[in-house]
Amino acid sequence: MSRAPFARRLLTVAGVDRLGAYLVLRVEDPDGPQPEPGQFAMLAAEERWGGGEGERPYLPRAFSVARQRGGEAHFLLEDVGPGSRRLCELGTGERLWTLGPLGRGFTAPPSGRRAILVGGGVGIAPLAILQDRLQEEATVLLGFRDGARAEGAALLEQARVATDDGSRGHHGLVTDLLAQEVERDPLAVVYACGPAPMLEGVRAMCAASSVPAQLALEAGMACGFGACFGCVVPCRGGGYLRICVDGPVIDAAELDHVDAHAGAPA
Amino acid sequence: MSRAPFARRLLTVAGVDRLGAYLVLRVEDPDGPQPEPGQFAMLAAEERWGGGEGERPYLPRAFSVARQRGGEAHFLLEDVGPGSRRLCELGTGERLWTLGPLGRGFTAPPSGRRAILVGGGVGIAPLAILQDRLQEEATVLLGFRDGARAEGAALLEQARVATDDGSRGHHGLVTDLLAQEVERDPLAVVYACGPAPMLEGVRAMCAASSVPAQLALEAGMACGFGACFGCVVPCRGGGYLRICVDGPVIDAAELDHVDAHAGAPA
Amino acid sequence: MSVSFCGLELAHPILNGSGTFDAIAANKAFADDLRDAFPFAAYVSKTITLEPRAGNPPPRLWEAAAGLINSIGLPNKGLQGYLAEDLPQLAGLTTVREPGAEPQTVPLITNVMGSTAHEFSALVEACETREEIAALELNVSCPNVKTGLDIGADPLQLEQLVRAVRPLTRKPLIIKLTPNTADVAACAQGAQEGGADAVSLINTLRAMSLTPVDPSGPAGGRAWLGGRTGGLSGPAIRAVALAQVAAVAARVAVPVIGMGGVQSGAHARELLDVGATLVAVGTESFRDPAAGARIARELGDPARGEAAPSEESAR
Amino acid sequence: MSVSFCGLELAHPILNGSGTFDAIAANKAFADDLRDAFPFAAYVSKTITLEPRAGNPPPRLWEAAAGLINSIGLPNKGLQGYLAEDLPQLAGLTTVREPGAEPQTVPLITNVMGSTAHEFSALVEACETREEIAALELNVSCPNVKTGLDIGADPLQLEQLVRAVRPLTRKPLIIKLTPNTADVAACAQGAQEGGADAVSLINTLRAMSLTPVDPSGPAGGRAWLGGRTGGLSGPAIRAVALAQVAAVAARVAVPVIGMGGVQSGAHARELLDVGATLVAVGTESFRDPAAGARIARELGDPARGEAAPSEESAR
Ligand SMILES: Cc1cc2nc3c(=O)[nH]c(=O)nc-3n(C[C@H](O)[C@H](O)[C@H](O)COP(=O)(O)OP(=O)(O)OC[C@H]3O[C@@H](n4cnc5c(N)ncnc54)[C@H](O)[C@@H]3O)c2cc1C
Ligand SMILES: Cc1cc2nc3c(=O)[nH]c(=O)nc-3n(C[C@H](O)[C@H](O)[C@H](O)COP(=O)(O)OP(=O)(O)OC[C@H]3O[C@@H](n4cnc5c(N)ncnc54)[C@H](O)[C@@H]3O)c2cc1C
Ligand SMILES: Cc1cc2nc3c(=O)[nH]c(=O)nc-3n(C[C@H](O)[C@H](O)[C@H](O)COP(=O)(O)O)c2cc1C
Ligand SMILES: Cc1cc2nc3c(=O)[nH]c(=O)nc-3n(C[C@H](O)[C@H](O)[C@H](O)COP(=O)(O)O)c2cc1C
Ligand code: FES
Ligand code: FES
Repeated sequence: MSRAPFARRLLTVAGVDRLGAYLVLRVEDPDGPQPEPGQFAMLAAEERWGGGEGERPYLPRAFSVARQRGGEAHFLLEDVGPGSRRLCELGTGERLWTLGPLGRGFTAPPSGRRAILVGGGVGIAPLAILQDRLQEEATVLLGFRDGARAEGAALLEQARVATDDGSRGHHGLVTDLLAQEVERDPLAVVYACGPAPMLEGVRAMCAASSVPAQLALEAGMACGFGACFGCVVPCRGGGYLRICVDGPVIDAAELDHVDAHAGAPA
Repeated sequence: MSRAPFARRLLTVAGVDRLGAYLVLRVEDPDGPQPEPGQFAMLAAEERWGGGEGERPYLPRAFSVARQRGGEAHFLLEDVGPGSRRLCELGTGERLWTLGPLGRGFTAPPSGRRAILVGGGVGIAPLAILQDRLQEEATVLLGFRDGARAEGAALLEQARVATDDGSRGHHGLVTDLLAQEVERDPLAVVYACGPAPMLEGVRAMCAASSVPAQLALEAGMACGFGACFGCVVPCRGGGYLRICVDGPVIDAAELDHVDAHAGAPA
Repeated sequence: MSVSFCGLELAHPILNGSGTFDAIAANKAFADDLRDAFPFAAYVSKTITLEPRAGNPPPRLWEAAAGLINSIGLPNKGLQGYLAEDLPQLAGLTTVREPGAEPQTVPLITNVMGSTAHEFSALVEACETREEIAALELNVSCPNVKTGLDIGADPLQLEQLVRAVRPLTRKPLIIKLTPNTADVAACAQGAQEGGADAVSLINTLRAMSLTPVDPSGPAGGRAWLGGRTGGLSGPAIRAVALAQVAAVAARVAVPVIGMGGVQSGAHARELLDVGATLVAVGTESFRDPAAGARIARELGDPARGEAAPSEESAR
Repeated sequence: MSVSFCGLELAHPILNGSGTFDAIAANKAFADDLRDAFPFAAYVSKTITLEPRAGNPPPRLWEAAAGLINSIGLPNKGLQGYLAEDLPQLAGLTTVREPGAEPQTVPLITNVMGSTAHEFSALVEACETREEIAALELNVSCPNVKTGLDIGADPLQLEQLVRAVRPLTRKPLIIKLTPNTADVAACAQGAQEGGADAVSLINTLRAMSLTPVDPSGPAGGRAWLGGRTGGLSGPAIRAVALAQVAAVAARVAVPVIGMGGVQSGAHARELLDVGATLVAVGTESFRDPAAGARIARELGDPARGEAAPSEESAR
């Protein structure tokens, strides 16, 4: 596990690329620690963080590292509220506070076993860096709400796409695609990130077929480093896990179900 | 007295001119009511009002109308805190909320009597529009902390200047200049706006010489229209006056002294 | 959108918080449209005391994070001045019910405060004689002269106070609770037992600020406000208000006027959702004098949830 | 900058608020520099209860205007788990006294909560046996099992509680007062009478939030937090904290730990100016994990008012 320096760092935006309904925020980070796939950072714009309607955002926001290369860290953003909106407004040369990399990432599959990457919406972000780092070729299945979002699939290579509205690829759920793959290769290992209903679908399907699955969960966070105990999900056998230090990647076997609040923005 | 429409209006910045240490904010206002000299408006930037260090500014800020002509309202700004700073950052085309004109302005001198305008620092603002409107030529005496601020004297015509540091005009207080004028013309009427110690000096001098004086006071305001009872100064005979509705222009005879909080930023 | 409250028919559920809108001053400050398009469906006076009060020495205001601290000190003309001078000027304000429809007269609610039950009684008796007054609000956030604590902070004391003044008026009696207490719902219950027709909350939270520390200026560490401490209002207290209003509405049967940090129709909706019947707007009127009307409009806009508060609300 | 508190010598006056910095988790999350450059001069544990607690169901957090509402529900391993597993890991944290100077060991303060005096006694007795623990903090914001009110909201009850546990330990006993009370200074006095060595305040203000109203989504009006209500912290409560700390420091002789919304050295300075001896940082650590060290630095910077609190402070 890569560990963060014990300090926020003020990094500079290297550029912003549009990717359909999403933005890729590229941040100059030549000296930062190498994140592992699945790790995340807490981000806050240097200026205008706070204020505005309802006086938010106030706390930093969690974002998966989508990619780290060429001295840049990439984040995939969707505007879903005041914090993500402010980050979407950042321009080249502006700065943001970054704390990370944080959390526990994905564990590589045992050699010889195929990785199936299942992503939904903005939840595809950590699968991109995972694909970059996997030694062997993985199967990539991505689901989106509509065509504009489906353009986000370009973040990964050779992705098969499903859309809710049928505007691209399979008309239906990405779990339909997963069902076929799991049936074809019961020795696969599944890596998933996306909205809670999708993750719950993946979990249930994998549990039924005894396929191991690693789920990258999300939850409202205040701190990102285990301090507030706010980001919990219920775990098998009672009690809770903190997404930020016990996750965000959790072995599906540790969960009875995926909490309705524990997914990426739908 | 000009009265404000019962609604904030979203006006557009026509331009910003630097005037030494100050800025003149010009706002497009072709249809607004004509303010009287001494009236003010409550201003707040449309965006980024709130947030930042200490989550301020939150409430609108009071600014004297410095001039109204050619379909524009002018305000003289000095950056003294989060609210004035945000207004100083406004660029052409950006918008601000404006409530006004508010308060009671100056009363013109009886005809044949000379007006002496005494201003200190950013407090010279309401004297500019007063000079514009006076029928007869007035004597203008302005005091500033230093040379950069003394450039603000260009807002008025034919001003005699005093500076604390002697960098321009009389080396000393503007009240030194006033003393000469009052002695020369005991029938003059004095109009003053500036820091509290200056106003108190003017008040005491005029009281001693039985020269009528109208003082434009300032105080922290929350509302600007009499709602909060926050902007008070103690008045002669006990009790308090609300600067925003009983003033900002107060007849010096109504005061025993000028409250230390009732002046313009020094 | 019209709503009935203690027998009064209001054009919409938004009124002003006591002490946050001086309709007489506003009528002077603004052009003539105010009188016929009053932003509130009912008008609550500033707190009136038996004797005139000048209020606290300045400074009286401090801007806090997402809020305002005030230390106004209840300046008012005293009961006689209010009844003789202000009340006649306030009668006849009208508010707009629906765009296009007849304007509706704004009921006047008089807010009073005494420092003993005896003083409260004198205030209530005098108001009872005036038909311009539609309802009375008792501000019980005043410090008890004996204990120094707010009279309204103790459920039993509050019940006794309300019981003492209840027989003196047939007008609706609203108790404005203090939020600076361990159990506001118990206080509300006390008020109800004593015979209150409604309760209103929250008043400001006790707060303080110091003179800004400026290395080159006077030393810090001194109270900024002339009254030393003050009350916090505005967005900063909204989540506290929501919790207190929910707790009170769950405990009492009488209607509740909710307030505290409301800036929008969505905020008002939340107070209604947890059980308030009316919502008061205070500090937001300082930023936007027409906030009351705007919020009433936002509340009526179906896109923002026109539906009546659901049964399975958060209570 | 070093300061003594109840016989402990601290490198600077900044410590953490209970439950806002999990040093064990932080040691895992961050690279190795944390252990030897700990941001606080003393470390306060999360609240420990007799039995293990899982805490409240999610969601547990809500971002309010200039603040945070939490409904964590005191998850902890229980007394035995804490003493056996956590305490040994916490011993040996060190903080930086002056740039260049020797690092100094960080005293550990254990925060405990019971729901009866009996439970508090059991907790205190067990802690007394462990020398890693430098001081005890009693969290008395818990609801009384009989009345439902906070045990700490009533001065008399609080005095009795402290009197009962006082003989059980020779370690400094800090009482963390509840802010949800009518008269926090009276509660502080009660704690002092009972034998407390210090008091700390403020804890979070009772607050609530509802699920966002989304016309196309599920109806509003339901409590957002899994625990229904929560506690408000952060800048929004700073002015309330300042008033309560000032009131308490003016009333008691024992040292006061002030907290609530502190984000900077200037904010800490204000709490010291009204009479606090130490200042705790809570929510700000979530925005900046090294906030404690930064604030201590800002406090020591002469340009920002290094001078000792003046005699004629706001008290
Ligand atoms: C480990 C991790 C990785 C993530 N990676 C990504 C990523 O790569 N890309 C990405 O776009 N997003 C990612 N997210 C999600 C992202 O953190 C959130 O979308 C973001 O925090 C939303 O903040 P906001 O201010 O934009 O929206 P908010 O207004 O905070 O709303 C987002 C959601 O939070 C809830 N909410 C609404 N109001 C509040 C409130 N006042 N307080 C608390 N909750 C509220 C609602 O459920 C709402 O739908 C990740 C989250 C986690 C935990
Ligand atoms: C009628 C009137 C007319 C005015 N005309 C002009 C004008 O033409 N040009 C001009 O530049 N200014 C004018 N002012 C002054 C202007 O309104 C103030 O300088 C402005 O409000 C300052 O806001 P700020 O946020 O910039 O500074 P603030 O931070 O609000 O500080 C300004 C002063 O307020 C006090 N203060 C500091 N912090 C706080 C706080 N948190 N809460 C309350 N008070 C605090 C201090 O005394 C400080 O020096 C006028 C004021 C009035 C009342
Ligand atoms: C400047 C000011 C003056 C107030 N005066 C009174 C008053 O006289 N009587 C009273 O009962 N409440 C008074 N209040 C409290 C408000 O009516 C209201 O309860 C409180 O401000 C919370 O609402 P808000 O956050 O919308 O302002 C006052 C509040 C402010 C800000
Ligand atoms: C997430 C969170 C958890 C907390 N847990 C505890 C706790 O376990 N015990 C306790 O006494 N106080 C707890 N507190 C209260 C803090 O210690 C502190 O009193 C309060 O947050 C005010 O300080 P702040 O505004 O700096 O956060 C908690 C606060 C937060 C925000
Ligand atoms: S976000 Fe604070 S513990 Fe996970
Ligand atoms: S600023 Fe509110 S009464 Fe004057």
